[in-house]
Formats: sequence, structure tokens, C-alpha cells
Amino acid sequence: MSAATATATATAPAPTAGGLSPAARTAIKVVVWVAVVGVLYWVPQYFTPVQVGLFTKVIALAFAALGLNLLTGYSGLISVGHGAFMGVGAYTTAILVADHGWSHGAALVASAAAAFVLGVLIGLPALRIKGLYLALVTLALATLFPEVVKRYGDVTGGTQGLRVPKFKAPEATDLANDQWIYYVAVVLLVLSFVAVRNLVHSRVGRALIASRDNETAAETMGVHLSAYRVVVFGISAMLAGMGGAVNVWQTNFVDPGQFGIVLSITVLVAVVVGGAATILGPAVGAYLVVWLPNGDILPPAVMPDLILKDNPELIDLVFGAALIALMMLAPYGLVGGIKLALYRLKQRRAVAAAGKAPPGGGEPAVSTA
Amino acid sequence: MSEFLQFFFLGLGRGAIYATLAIAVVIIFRATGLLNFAQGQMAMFSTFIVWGFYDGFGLPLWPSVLLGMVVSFLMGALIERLLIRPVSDKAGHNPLPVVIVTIGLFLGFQALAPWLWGETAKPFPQLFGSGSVEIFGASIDYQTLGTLAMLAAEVLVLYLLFQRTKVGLAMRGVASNSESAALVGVPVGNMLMIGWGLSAAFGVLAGVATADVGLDSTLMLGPLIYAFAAATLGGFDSPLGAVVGGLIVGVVTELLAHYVDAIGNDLKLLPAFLLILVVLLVRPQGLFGKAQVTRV
Amino acid sequence: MVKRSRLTRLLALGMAVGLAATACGGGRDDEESSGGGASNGTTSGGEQATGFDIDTSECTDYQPDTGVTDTSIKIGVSLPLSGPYGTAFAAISRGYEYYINSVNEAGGVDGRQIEVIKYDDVYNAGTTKSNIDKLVQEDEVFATFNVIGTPNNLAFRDDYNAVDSLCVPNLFTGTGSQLWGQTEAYPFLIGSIPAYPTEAAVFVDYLQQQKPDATLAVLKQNDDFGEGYAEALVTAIEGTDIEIVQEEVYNSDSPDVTAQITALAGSGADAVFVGATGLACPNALKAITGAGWDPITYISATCTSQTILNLAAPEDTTDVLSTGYIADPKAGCEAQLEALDPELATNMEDFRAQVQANGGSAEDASNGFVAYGWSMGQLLEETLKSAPELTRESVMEAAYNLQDVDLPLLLPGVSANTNGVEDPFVIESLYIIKYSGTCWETQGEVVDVEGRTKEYIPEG
Amino acid sequence: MSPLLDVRDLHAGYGPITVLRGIDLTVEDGEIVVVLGANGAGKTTLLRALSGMIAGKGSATVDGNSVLGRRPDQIVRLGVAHVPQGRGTITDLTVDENLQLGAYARKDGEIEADKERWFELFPRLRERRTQTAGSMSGGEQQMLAIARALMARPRLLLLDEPSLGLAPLVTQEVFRSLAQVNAEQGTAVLVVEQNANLALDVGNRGYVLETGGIVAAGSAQQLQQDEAVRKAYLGY
Repeated sequence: MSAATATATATAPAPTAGGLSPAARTAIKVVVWVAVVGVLYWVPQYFTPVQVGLFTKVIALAFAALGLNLLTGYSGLISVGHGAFMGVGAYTTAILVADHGWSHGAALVASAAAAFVLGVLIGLPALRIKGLYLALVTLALATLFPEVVKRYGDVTGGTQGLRVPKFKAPEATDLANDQWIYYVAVVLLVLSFVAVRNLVHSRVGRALIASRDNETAAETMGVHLSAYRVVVFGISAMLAGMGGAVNVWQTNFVDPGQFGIVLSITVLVAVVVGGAATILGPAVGAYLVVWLPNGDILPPAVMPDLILKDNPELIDLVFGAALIALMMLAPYGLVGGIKLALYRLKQRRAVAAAGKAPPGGGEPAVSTA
Repeated sequence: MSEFLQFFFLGLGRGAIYATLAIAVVIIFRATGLLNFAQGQMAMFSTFIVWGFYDGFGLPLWPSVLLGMVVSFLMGALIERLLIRPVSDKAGHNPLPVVIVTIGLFLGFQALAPWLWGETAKPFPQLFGSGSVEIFGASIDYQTLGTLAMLAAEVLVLYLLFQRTKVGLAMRGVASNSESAALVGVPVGNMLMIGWGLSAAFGVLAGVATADVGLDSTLMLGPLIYAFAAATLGGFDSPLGAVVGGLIVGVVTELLAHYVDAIGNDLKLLPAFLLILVVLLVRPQGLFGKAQVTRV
Repeated sequence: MVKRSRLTRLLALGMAVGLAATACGGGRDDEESSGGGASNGTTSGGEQATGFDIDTSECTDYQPDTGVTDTSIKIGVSLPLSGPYGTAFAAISRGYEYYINSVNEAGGVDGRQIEVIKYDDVYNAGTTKSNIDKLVQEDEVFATFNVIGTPNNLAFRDDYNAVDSLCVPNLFTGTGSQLWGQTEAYPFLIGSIPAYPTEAAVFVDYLQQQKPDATLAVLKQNDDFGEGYAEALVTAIEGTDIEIVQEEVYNSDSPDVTAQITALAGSGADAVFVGATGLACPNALKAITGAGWDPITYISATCTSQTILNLAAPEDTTDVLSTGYIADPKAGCEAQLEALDPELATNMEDFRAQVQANGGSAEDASNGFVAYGWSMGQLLEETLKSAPELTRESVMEAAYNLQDVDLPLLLPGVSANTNGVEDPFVIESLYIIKYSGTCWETQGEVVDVEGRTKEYIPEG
Repeated sequence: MSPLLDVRDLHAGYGPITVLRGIDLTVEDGEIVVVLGANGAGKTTLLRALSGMIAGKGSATVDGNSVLGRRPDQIVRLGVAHVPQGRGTITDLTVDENLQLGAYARKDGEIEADKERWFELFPRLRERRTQTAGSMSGGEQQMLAIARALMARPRLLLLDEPSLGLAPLVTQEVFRSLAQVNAEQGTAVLVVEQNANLALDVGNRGYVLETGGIVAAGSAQQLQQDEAVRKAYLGY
């Protein structure tokens, strides 16, 4: 209802940060960006190769989560099948590199393209139906994908999988393989983040957000909107496909078991945990989803360890309960929750500052006669 | 001919199972407009509850099933009240948080069942006994015939409930327009609880009809997608549609698996997937449903 | 840093990829021509290994004794502990943990405690790879052990087990793929259970005795395991009058295989080979009865667990055949063991008592998975003990030079024997076993195909 | 005698946004009261707060029972029926079922008789008895919404912009029917309207709502004659 609309507006990227001069705001932005880039640069210098490998897994998942967020967060279309798009990307890279001698770079482009095409096909029903129903198509796709891989074992390696040559660091870079892969992946990811951010803030993005929040808006936009949605579905799948390729760089091995329904759920969970419809949410979510089960460095997973020590099979119960709890306490995810808290704080300050004047948003104030 | 008929009957048997689960999917959809991704795992869990009465307390099979339905009704109602509603109230018209909750339920039940009842599969009895009848040289087993009869009874009961009782009318009212229903005095929350409860209770029938393959936590992982395909074909809000959809999905997938090598038994899921895709693309309201799916 | 030979590397990769891509694995082993068909690995009696010598010169950054101290040996495990496949496999790890517990309490291996570090991989090969990375590089385990699943082992063997890898032992994998015989390329990996082709060959052998011109129907799971059986059967019937008349496939998450069995029954074959796992096994048996079909029925060794057979009625399971190499710990079947070999019955009693003494339940003490895990623990202990020194190279040489290692729960006449490239397969003696409806009974004598498994591996 | 509906210092809004800032208002038994106001003045918010669809602060009682903090279905049982803006008929149900559902909170046996009564008042509904509400015209749906609300036998009917989207002739018919119901049944009516003329014609008293507060109140005649009100809401 209206309350929900209000909060949804709040979680959309806030155009202004409260109470600061434009110059100060720019300064803060610059500092934040420098810090982010610095941390991303520093990671493979500091961490061990195994840990850098896990960070690369985070990046692979973050690609898919970024793509899914474009779909689910901003367009209101739910996909439970992004694991399959990752799989298509992964297998495209694996087959081209392992069996056809392609370079990893060229294969990445092919992976993105293949996932895009499949995404458009799967997204076609989005022309006519509401978001929830797409979940069905994508769920079925996620379940079907490993079976198709198994069936065409001549090409895919079947259940025995396919070993893929390493993505080697060029000699000139003087980097170890794990560092090289990490840096390539992280640069691509940052570029993709910027691209998605621009897309969301474009006319198309605004149309999608409006249609998510308001059915009337959706109806008035009609045909254009449907076309946008299908294309966005394709882009979303494409990002997942790139994530799949990055995943191959890290594991050097594909098999159908890696791309089952569990992966799809993991991507969805990453989006929601981080915060749907926030720019940084998917990355945060991907980080948590990868690191929590490996929680021996930040953040320490003390709780699950206590419960799960004797009953490791209960991890899904803990995980499921945590998801439900998160939806109850912070349905907009961690990043979304923080943004919402900041927004409320700002509003409270604005109300306090302006006395009884109505705060922005909500029903427009009518001047007295 | 008799071979064709034989596989047609086998398809009916599979389809009957899909239909029982599809009915549970449809009940929640009717009551709340929601797709419950944990539907299969809830049915699995409920079947373990039936197993508890049957094996643990040594009760006869059918009373165990009925008790299982009662317990599952309460379980479904409580899930709605305690886990779904707090989230859906906050989420407004955004379905994502509730979808995530159902995924959480999926994972939770999957882990809980083997923890409570042990990791080994249980030998669950055939609900309608073993044996079969010959028809034109093909055999159809009691389990299939019994499940079909049970489905007919389910559809009749649901028809009477929704069309002939005050609660049913109120549930339909809430499903169509919960705000207006509240404004004429319908306690909307109670109706949602009843919807989840009913769905969980009918899910028991899906579980016990399937469980003669051996009861473990994977019981409904296979049927769930087919059940969704059945519900899609039937139109999401019609129990009769779910049954017809389930039977069509069952028969079509089995016949294709047997007669078309390109599909085969390992890619049975392919026709189900294509069915969902095509139905949503061409006729989103399915065979029996109302057009509400199409609101973009 | 060691500069790796590019050529060898490419060869190894090409091999792995080629094998995987043809999806029939095995085959075209370069060393096949070296024969070994006639040779029997149990000849030499000396303690010093002569047959197999691992060359570590191509290893990357070879660390001979990481994970070994004067008081401990670290062993790493990755296996499914959660998720739909997790619970059954967890029993295997309980089995070797009970055993290792008892070893440690008795003072360990030459005064060293065996420390097992175990991670859950949910049966996901990508996760297995990450787990092994972590185990080797961060936990610094000496060796990995009994990793479950064929793709799961394939995911990391090039990085850790190949001649030009980090050269970390991967001992006694928990899968029966014939790929675990490529000793030259992967000297740091060794399997454990009889390879699927061995099993298939022993069955065909038996069938030939019973009905030389039998027609055979095959049900297989749609993965490397089912495919492995199917292809091995084709190889095994070559030169016989047995004919495969029909083959049906099923998907592991749809255990209702009535349709497939109905189709197979339609062929009217004399015998049926059920290459299945989990719930598909009892359902296949039920469907065979239901179809009014009465073939000679063989179920793969993966189906022989009592908890699985209990799901079908006695009339479905009676007289069903399989192969066995390890005693079934099912309570109530002691008489069969006693009749076969009184010592085995005593060993079984001992096993039960020790499992329970080490924290296992009565259920665990009669669980076949636990018994297998327990035996793997013993095999690990034997291997570590028999290695002249605790280096990775030496332990692998020991693993590839097992001489009649008689684990207490193995059936009479079955023992662990290996001999490097000649004979890389650990257990190659099997009994045909028949189910009475309640217990497994061995049929005839042990079929010893020691050193011959490679013959049954189909050509790529 | 205390008024049927007694609202004092009512505040309400959506989330962090407050719309109503201290409303005082009464409706006596059997009265028709009109609330005038522009778009966004808070009219709909007022009705939604009274029927329990949003939370409110302050006090609002029906027959001495507070409605604040109660759920909509509980408030219906206090004798309040709300016809929401945009009619809010249950489009998937038939006319007959809509009316049947309207009597949900009742336990007596006169439901069929009541249906007959409203079919008398709105004969077109009888013709379309078995049609789904969604298939009817806007005017018919408005009649159905009112009839359905009346099926609850309310003592107070809350009407939100009944004229919205209706042709003038239909609007007239709707208001005539309202007056008739009021006269025959003694049902009190609180109607919020932008189209004030017709409403004030049938109303006894009225309030003017601006930016969340009452700025004027009086009898229907007084308001119709007030220059400011006339300019702002009556358009002459």
C-alpha cells in the first residue's frame, strides 16, 4: 500500500545526501570511491591464494546477483533460474577454451552473448505476465539445465565434467594466476556495476522502476515497457553468464552438479540479503553467501558453528531460518536497511528543522484558500 | 496399441501425483495470490507426520492420514500467521520477500525431516494396496485408480467448500480483493490462515500418494516442477484445472519420454518446462483460470 | 619456482579433457598395451616395493611432509554432509571417524595421532575444489582421503594429484569410476571400491554360466556411474552370446522407474541389470514384480544397502543378485557370516562393539555405509603404517604397493592389492551375492580378477 | 445523547507521513454528513482511519466504542460499513455473491429478505444477479458497492467519493438512492466528496477539510451559501 510505496521510494537510490553542500558531497563520494578501489586492489596483495580464490568466487556470484538485481530489484521480475544462466556462461567458456582452443577473453564475450540470447528467450513471457509467474519458468529452467548438460555429454563432458585450461597471467604482469584472475574479474565487475547504475538511472530504468511500483504506470507505458523488460532480462542473464565464466577461471572445472537449483537459490539469496534495488547490495550479499560457510576469517560464523558442529546436516535449517528472520527484520536487505535507516534519520531531522511543515514525499500539500 | 495404453496409464499414475500437489499449490494461490515454493517440502514433511502416527503410534493408515491432515492444517495456518504474514504485511505488493520466506521454508523442512525422523528412507505403504486391473491388455494399478478417485473427491470437496460455504465465499472474496472483503467484515487474516492450512492439509494427500516410492526428504523434489506445470496449465486458481493439468502433464511427459528418443526418460522435464513457457506466453490464464495472471 | 614442462601439462590436460568429452572415460590408456592381464599383483612377498616408484621431479613446489609432525598426521576430507545427498554419505565419514578414534586412543600411527579435518561440499564439485584448496594450502593437510563423487575428485586431481601438480596424495576416493586407474598421469590419486566395470564383468561372467545365450535389459542412472556400467557391460559381453536387447535411462531425482521397467519388461529379456542408486533400486524391483516379469535380476552394489532393500517387499527382493566384497553388518544376518567364515563373524562382532564404544549408535553398528567407512579407516592406517617414511611420495608408493592387506570386514578371499601402473585398483575380488529376502548370501567362490580390471574398461 | 460517531483530535497518515493533523467531527444517528475537500486534503485518509485500514491517534468512537486500534472486520461489527474509493467491488464474485459476502458479519436469517430489498432499490442489480461484478459498468458497480455495504445493516455508512468516474445522471441516481436508504432505514451516512453540490443537496451537515484539518463546518445550507466554500468546491 502507500506505506510500502513510500519505503520503496526510500530504498531507491537517494538522489541527495541530506544537509551537505554539493562540494562536500562530491568530496565524500570521491573518498568513498578511492577507498573502495583501494580495498579491491589490496585484497590479492594481502590474502592467501586460497582466500583470493574465494574472493573471485564472490565476484562470480556478484555478477549474477547484479544481473538478478536488475531484474528483481528494479523491474519486479523474479528469477529463480540465474544459476542456469551462470551455467550457460560457464559451459560456453569451458567448451570453447578446452575443446576449441579459444582464449579466455574471447570466450567471455561468447559466454555473455549466449546467456543474453537464452535470457531473452526465457524472458519472453515477461511481455505479458507478472513477475511472480516468471519465477516458475526460471525455476523449471534451473532444474532442467543440469539434465540437458548430462544428456549432451559428447559436448559437455556429462557428469564427469570438463577440465578447463587455466586463465594464465601474462608474463609481463608479474602476477600470480589467482591475482591476475581476481584483477580481471574485479575490473569487469566494477565496469558492470557502473553500467547497471547508469541503466537504472536512465529513462528505461526509471520506466522499469515506475512499472514495478505502480500498475497504472505499467499499463500506460504499454508496449515499450514489455520490450524493455525482455531486453533487461537478456542483460540480466548476460551478467550471470559472465559470472559463470569468471567461475570457470577460478575452478578450472565445470560439471552439471555445480549449476543446479541450489546455485540459483544462492544467487537470489545474495540479492535479497544484500538488498534488492540497491546498487551495492548484490556485492555485499555475494560476499556473505560465499564467506559465511567458510567463516574462518571475517566474518566469524560463531553461531552456526555451535549449532552445526554435531549436526552439519542442519545447516539448511539454520540458513532457512536466517532468511526468514532477515525478511521479517530487514526485508530490504542489509544495504537497503541501512539506506532506509539513513533516510528516516534524515526525515526526522528535516521535520525537526522545519517545525510543522510537511516533509517531502507523500501527498502533496494543498495551499490554504 | 496395448503398449500405448500401458504408457498412457503410467502417465495417468504420474499425472495423478502431480495433480495432488498442484491442488495444494492452487489452494494457496486462490487464498493468497502466492506461489508457495515450499509446497513440495511441506507435503514431504507432512507425510513424515503421517508416518509418525502410522509407524510411531501404530495407528491404521487412513486414520494416520486424517490426523496428519489435521496437524498439517495447524502447521500451515501457523506458518502463515507467524512467518508469512509479518513479511507480506511489510512488503506490500512486492512478492519477493514472501518468495524468499517460502525458499527459507523449503530449506528448513528439507533439513528438519531427516534430523527428526532419521536419514534412511521409510517404506511407506501403498495407500490403495498393490495390484492392478487389466484393461485392453494394459494394466492400471490400484494406486493410480485410487489416486484418481481421491482427486475426484478432492475437487468435489473443494468445489463445495468454495462455492457453497460462507468461509469459501469469504476466501474467494479475500483472494479477489482483500481490502473490500475486510470492509464487509471478513477477518482477512483468518482466511489467509485457513488457506495455508487447507493447502498444507491437502498437501498430505499429495505426499502419501507419492510416498510408496520410499519416504525421505527428496520425496517431492521431482514432482514439484511438474505440479507447477500442471497448475500453470490448469490456470492457478482452479482445483479442477489443476487435476486436468496434472493428468495432461503426466500423460504427455510419459508418452514423449517413451516414444521420442530426443526426450527420453532423462529429459522428461523438458516438455514440462516448455509447457510452462508456452502456456505463460500464449495463454497465461491457463485452460481454466481467470485472466488475472496477465496484469503486467 | 619450478618451471613446468608445458608439453607434459598439455598432454595431461588433453587427456583429462578428452576423456571427459567422450563421456565414456577410461579407455585409451597408453599403458594398456603393457598388458598385465596375466600378471597377478600378489606375487612378490618382500616388504620393499619394487614395482612402483614415483618421480616427484615434475611436481610443482613439492612438499614431502607437510601435515606430518612427530605427534600428528593431518588428513583432509571433503564430502556431502548436508543437502539431499548429504545424510547417507555422512555415515561413511562416521565409520572412519569411529575407527580413527580407536586408533588414536591406542596411541595412533607410530605415535602420531590422525587428525581428520572434514568439510561439507554438498556434493558440489566446485565446492569440493574450494575445500581441497583450503585443506591443502591453509590447513596444510598431508593427504586428502575418501573424497566422495566422481566429478568431485575430477575437479581437483589436475591441481593436486597429477605428475606435474602440487603432488598431494588423494587416498582411496569414495567412487568406483574406472578413471582412478590412470596411475602414470595421476600417481597421487588412488581409488578404493571395485570399479564399476569390474562389477559388470563379474556379473556377465556369472550370467554366462547360468544362461550362455541370455538376453539382457539394462536400467541405468543418467550419470557417469550409470554410463560406466552400461559401457562396461557392452565390453564384457563381447565374445559371448549374451545380447543387450534394451536399455532405459532414469534421472536420479525421479526414483519412480516404473515406466522404464515396463519398457524393459516389454523386451522379455532373460536378465536385467539395474545400475541405480537410492530409491530407484527398490522401485525398480517393485516394478519388475508388478510387471509380472521374472528375469535374473542384478542390482548394482550401490543398491545393496539394507535400508534401501527394506523399502521393497520380500517378494520383490528375494533372489536378487549383486556383487559384494565386504560383509553386511545387518543385525540378524550373523548366521550367514558364521557359515561363510567364523572369523568374519567374530570380526563383525568386534566391529559392532567398537563402533558403539566410539560413540556410534546401534543403528550405525548395522549400517553398511559405516562398515565401509570403518574399513577405509583401516586401509588408511595400514597404508600409513606400511610407508617406509611419512612423505607424500612414500605413502603413495605404499598405497600402490598393497600386498594382500586383509581388512577384517572384507569377505574371505578378498583383500586390498595394488601394484603401481600394473594394477592400480585396490579391490578386485568379488562374490556374486544373492538376497534371501532378509540377508545377503554369497554364491560360490570368490571371483578374483586381481590385476585385470583394466581389461574391462571399455575402449574410448 | 452522545453522537453516533465522535471523532476528536484524530491524527493519521502513512508511515512517516502524517496526513490528518487533529480532526474533530461528529455524526448523529440518522444524519447525512458531507466532508468536502480537494484532492489530497485527507478525505480518504479520514475514512480509512475510521474503518481501521490505517492506524490513527487521538480518539474516534462509534456508540462509545473506540474504533482506533481495531481491525476492519471488527469495526464492521460495530455497525460501520465503508464503501471505498473506486468502489472496491469484488470483481471475481457475482453480484449475488458480493451481496452475500456483505452480510458476512451477520448471523440472522433475514439475509435473503435484505437482498430483495436492495434489489428493489437497485433493480439493475437484480437483472445482473449472476454476472461477475467485474463485468458491470461503473455506475452498476457503485450501486453494488453501496448495496453490499448495506447488507451489513450498518448504523453508519462511510462513502468515499461515490461520484468518482460516474456520469452525472448516474451520480444523481446514486445520491437519490442514498437519501432513500437514509430515510427508510435511518442509516447515518458520512460521505466525502469533491463534487459537493449533489452531496450537500442530500446532506444535513458538512465539514470542509484542507491539508489535514477541518477549516469550516456547518449545516448543508450554510455551507452552500458560504462564499469561500462555493468558490472552492461548488464551482460558482
